[in-house]
Amino acid sequence: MQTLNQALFIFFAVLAVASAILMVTRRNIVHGAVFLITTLLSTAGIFLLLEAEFLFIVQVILYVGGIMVLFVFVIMLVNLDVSMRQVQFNRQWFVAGALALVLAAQFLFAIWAGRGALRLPAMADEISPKNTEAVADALFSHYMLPFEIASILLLVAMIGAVVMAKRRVG
Amino acid sequence: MGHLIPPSIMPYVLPVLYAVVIVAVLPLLAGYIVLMERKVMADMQARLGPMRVGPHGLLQPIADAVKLLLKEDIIPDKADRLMFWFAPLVSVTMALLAYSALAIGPAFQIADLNIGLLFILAVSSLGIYGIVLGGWASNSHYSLLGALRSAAQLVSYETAAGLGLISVLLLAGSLSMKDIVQAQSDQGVWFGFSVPFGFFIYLVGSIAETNRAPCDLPEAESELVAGYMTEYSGFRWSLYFLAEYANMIIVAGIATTLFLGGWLRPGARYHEHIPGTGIEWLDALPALLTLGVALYSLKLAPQQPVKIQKIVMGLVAVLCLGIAGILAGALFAPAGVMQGIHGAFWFMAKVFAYIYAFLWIRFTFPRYRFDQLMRLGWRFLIPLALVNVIGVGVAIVLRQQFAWGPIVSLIPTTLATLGVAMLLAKDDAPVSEAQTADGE
Amino acid sequence: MNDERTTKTISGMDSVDTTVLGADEIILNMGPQHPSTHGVLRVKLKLDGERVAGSECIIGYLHRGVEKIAEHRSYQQFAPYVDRMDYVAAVSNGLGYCEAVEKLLGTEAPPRARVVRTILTELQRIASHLLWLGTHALDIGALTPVFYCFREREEILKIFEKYCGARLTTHAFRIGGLQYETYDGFEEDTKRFCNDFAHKIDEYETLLTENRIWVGRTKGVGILNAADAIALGVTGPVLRASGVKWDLRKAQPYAAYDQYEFDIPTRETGDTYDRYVVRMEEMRQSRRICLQAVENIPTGPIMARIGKVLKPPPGEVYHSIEAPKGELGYYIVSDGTTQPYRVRVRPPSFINLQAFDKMAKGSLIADVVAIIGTIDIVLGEVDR
Amino acid sequence: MRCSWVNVDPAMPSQYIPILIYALLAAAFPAVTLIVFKFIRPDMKPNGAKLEPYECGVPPEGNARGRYSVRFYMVAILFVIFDVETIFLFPWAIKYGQLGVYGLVTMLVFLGILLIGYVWLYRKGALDWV
Repeated sequence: MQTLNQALFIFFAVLAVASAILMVTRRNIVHGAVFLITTLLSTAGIFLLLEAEFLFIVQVILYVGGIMVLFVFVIMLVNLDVSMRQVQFNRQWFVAGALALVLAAQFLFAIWAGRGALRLPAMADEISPKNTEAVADALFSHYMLPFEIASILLLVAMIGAVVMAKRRVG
Repeated sequence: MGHLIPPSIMPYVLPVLYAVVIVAVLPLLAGYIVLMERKVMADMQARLGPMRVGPHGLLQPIADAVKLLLKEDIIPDKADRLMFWFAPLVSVTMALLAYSALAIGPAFQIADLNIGLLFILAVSSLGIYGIVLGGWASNSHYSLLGALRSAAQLVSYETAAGLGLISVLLLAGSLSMKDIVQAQSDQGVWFGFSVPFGFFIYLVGSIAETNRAPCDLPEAESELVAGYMTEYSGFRWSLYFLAEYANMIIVAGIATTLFLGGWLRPGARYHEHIPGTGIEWLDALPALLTLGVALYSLKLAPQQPVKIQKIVMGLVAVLCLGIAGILAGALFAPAGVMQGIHGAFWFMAKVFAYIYAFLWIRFTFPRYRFDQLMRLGWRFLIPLALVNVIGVGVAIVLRQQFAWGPIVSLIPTTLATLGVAMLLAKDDAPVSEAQTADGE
Repeated sequence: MNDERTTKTISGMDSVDTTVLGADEIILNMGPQHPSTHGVLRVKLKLDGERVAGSECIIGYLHRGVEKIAEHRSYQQFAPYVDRMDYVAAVSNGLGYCEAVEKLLGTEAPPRARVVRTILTELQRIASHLLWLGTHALDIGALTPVFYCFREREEILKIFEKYCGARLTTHAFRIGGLQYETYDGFEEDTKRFCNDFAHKIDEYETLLTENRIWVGRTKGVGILNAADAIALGVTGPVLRASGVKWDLRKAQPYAAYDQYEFDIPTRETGDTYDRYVVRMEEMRQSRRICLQAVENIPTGPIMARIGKVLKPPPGEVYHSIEAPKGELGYYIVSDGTTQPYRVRVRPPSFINLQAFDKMAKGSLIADVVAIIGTIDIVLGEVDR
Repeated sequence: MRCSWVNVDPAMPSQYIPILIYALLAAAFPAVTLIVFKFIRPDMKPNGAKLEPYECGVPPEGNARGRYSVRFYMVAILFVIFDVETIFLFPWAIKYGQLGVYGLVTMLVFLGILLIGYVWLYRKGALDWV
């Protein structure tokens, strides 16, 4: 079983990274969106390997089933032909590349410097099989306030979205 | 046989077997639901429906399948070939994948997930990409308009239907399909009766989610020709069709599990035995019903016009007789086997009843207009669902605090929700131009 | 496909310039090959989202030059051609043509012929309205009424078949009267149909009239006010739904209509729902006329005394009747020969279609379908 | 076998293994049928007008892609918000029996805040399609 899990982890990881790269390199923005969906689904698969069932399903429902639908709608609202004809990499690509390299170096350094902290405590042998209930327990005990604040955040998002879209319509 | 399979793989053998059976049987089932639809439609419209292929059109689905498989395969010139190929596959795969958590009776389930219901909802909601990408790939006005409509409709009603389901989860306390049915068994009432508004919201939501009339706007043939499927033909088209019917069975399955007691037998408290045996009357009912169908087909067989049709009708009778035999045999089998087989029977019976309701609605009502449909979703169903959830929550607290009976506590809630529903329906009148301008 | 040159445009009062598009606008062609344009009408829609910003009806895909053909046929020979204009109301077309020629000849059909003509024409009106109801409901997504409507229409067609042998393009009447005497049992058949039909029409109304979705789809859709309707020359149920009480059967009685009692239903708003209600009521009134007429068919000859060769005196005539879809007029010029010099048809669908742009502007795509249905066009008649 | 550098033990819950197999089957069934029948069905080479997008028998005007109503975007964004809300409701719902009054109050506050937003949307006319 362990080998299978290992294999699955590698499969999802490679799929996630590969489709992420394909996502940014595709000229066709709809193809890009499809690859982004693949990335998100692979990430969901990794959540599942970590026995985070609820998180897995949240990833699928919210990111793949919700936010990506929004993305696709936006893609269909813009005129694709124009963006297809635009030059994909503009002249500042080398500046961007250099910056990306610097960033990568920083990340690597940070990981190397703090590698001791990455040793997470070993997981308990018995993980509660009722993952959703565990989330609920946490949500309604320790994280009550953030939970309520989330609703305010959603309210703000709702109002913001409508105000912006209405301006666009008007 | 047992020693051939390593013990570590043993628990997976049965689920994988079901998986194979579902993939093999589902397309056939979808075909026969189409036949059922055509026959029901014909009956309601004072005509006969398919009668030529096989006795009473019984072989029509097979003829259709062969035709569709062999039809010319057209990909329009301007289409995005990759996406055009990929999109119907997404639709079908997601529709099929949703079956993995569905419990068809206590024994037939690929996997009993803790998040079973959410898994089904999540996977079936991904089918939207098949539609949107297919419509986009076709590069036709009708297709894209249909696809966008479809996506907007699906997401709107997904929210409403999801909120409708929450009221059941409050009562059941689990997302596992098996536990939800078990909860109905324990509480002695189907949740459809405890939370009628949850059921109503889900019924409307599921009609819209499966693009059935009166909410079949994405493929409204009188406006958008065939919506997102306009450019599809032959086998690719039939894949979409398969996905649509598979989704119908899925939503019927969810509704059956959550609101209609899943595989539970109706009249669970009725225990009258057939004299002289330990068999209850209602347990004998499935076998008797199928026996009746078998005898009826046997009676019809000699009346068929052609010899081959006589034979086919006879085979149908034999098939029904076989099923009746299995159902009858199950009565004398150990309790587990008996529940498995009869559970599957009752589950399928309820699923078909639900689908029949779909068809009935389809042939009775005209089609909504898109803005009306969206208004129904956003301005009627969603607020109603929220009120319903809160109402059920209050009812449960009341029950816990004052030890009221499960039904008693839900009656005031249901009445309150009914009031809200009427209030919302009253407000559902079209908004005048002046009001819209005011809102800007 | 250079149909811009070969087809005519009859957009409404202000036609759309489809070459200039706003940022969110697209052009969508509905038709000529579309499930709900009732034939080969092509509607070019300028859409803002799903809203119709402008529309243009492009016709001519079924043009057969009927009016031109008339110039090379004798008066009798041309009669079957008119059946093929509004092919779902062939009897009415024939009535209009025969009466126009009779007027040109200065003769009149005998009373018996006139009553039989009235009965058949009213039956035809019911049949035409039934076809309209079925297809209109189908366009709006109600799948079932169409079969019920066809079931009843079948009864009418059976009466036609028994009477003259044809069901659709009947050529039932002749110039000067009737060729065939009514068959035995004609009265009984008509009475039986009319009696049954009373319940059937209630049946359709249960399915539609108070249905929330139906009302939602039709009320307030495609409004045409009385002033616009008159300005555009709209006639028939479409006009009456806008509140104008104008019916040629009352205004300038022809055939035997002056002998019977019937009402002209009108409505106020002039939306799709009103047109539906008006037509439903018209079917009831037609039934009423049929019942009155069939009770008392006068005896006597069925053919006026006109020669075998028709040579109307030089001159011109315009005669119009209230066809199921509106005013059907024939303008015939005779030069004294056996063939008309010129025949001009005023087809109701063609004129009514002009109001389409007015009705459709600002509505949604789905409404376009309802509006095309509610005008009740037959492309055979629009294009001729 | 453990991942060497992070002390995490990947272990997919065992119920998902049949689902994985089923997913492969479900994806393979249409794909395989599609490919197999490509060879079985009579080989026809559609050409000409058959390959045009359908626009009722006339050549379509303009590209079909792009330029659609911004209201679709509104629906999608509202959907995302309500979807998040629904997802929060799921764990609440299944735990509700144990939470009792506390759970009800928590959720009333949560839903109350959102209902304010909903009422605002309702009155603003943002929920109307046109």
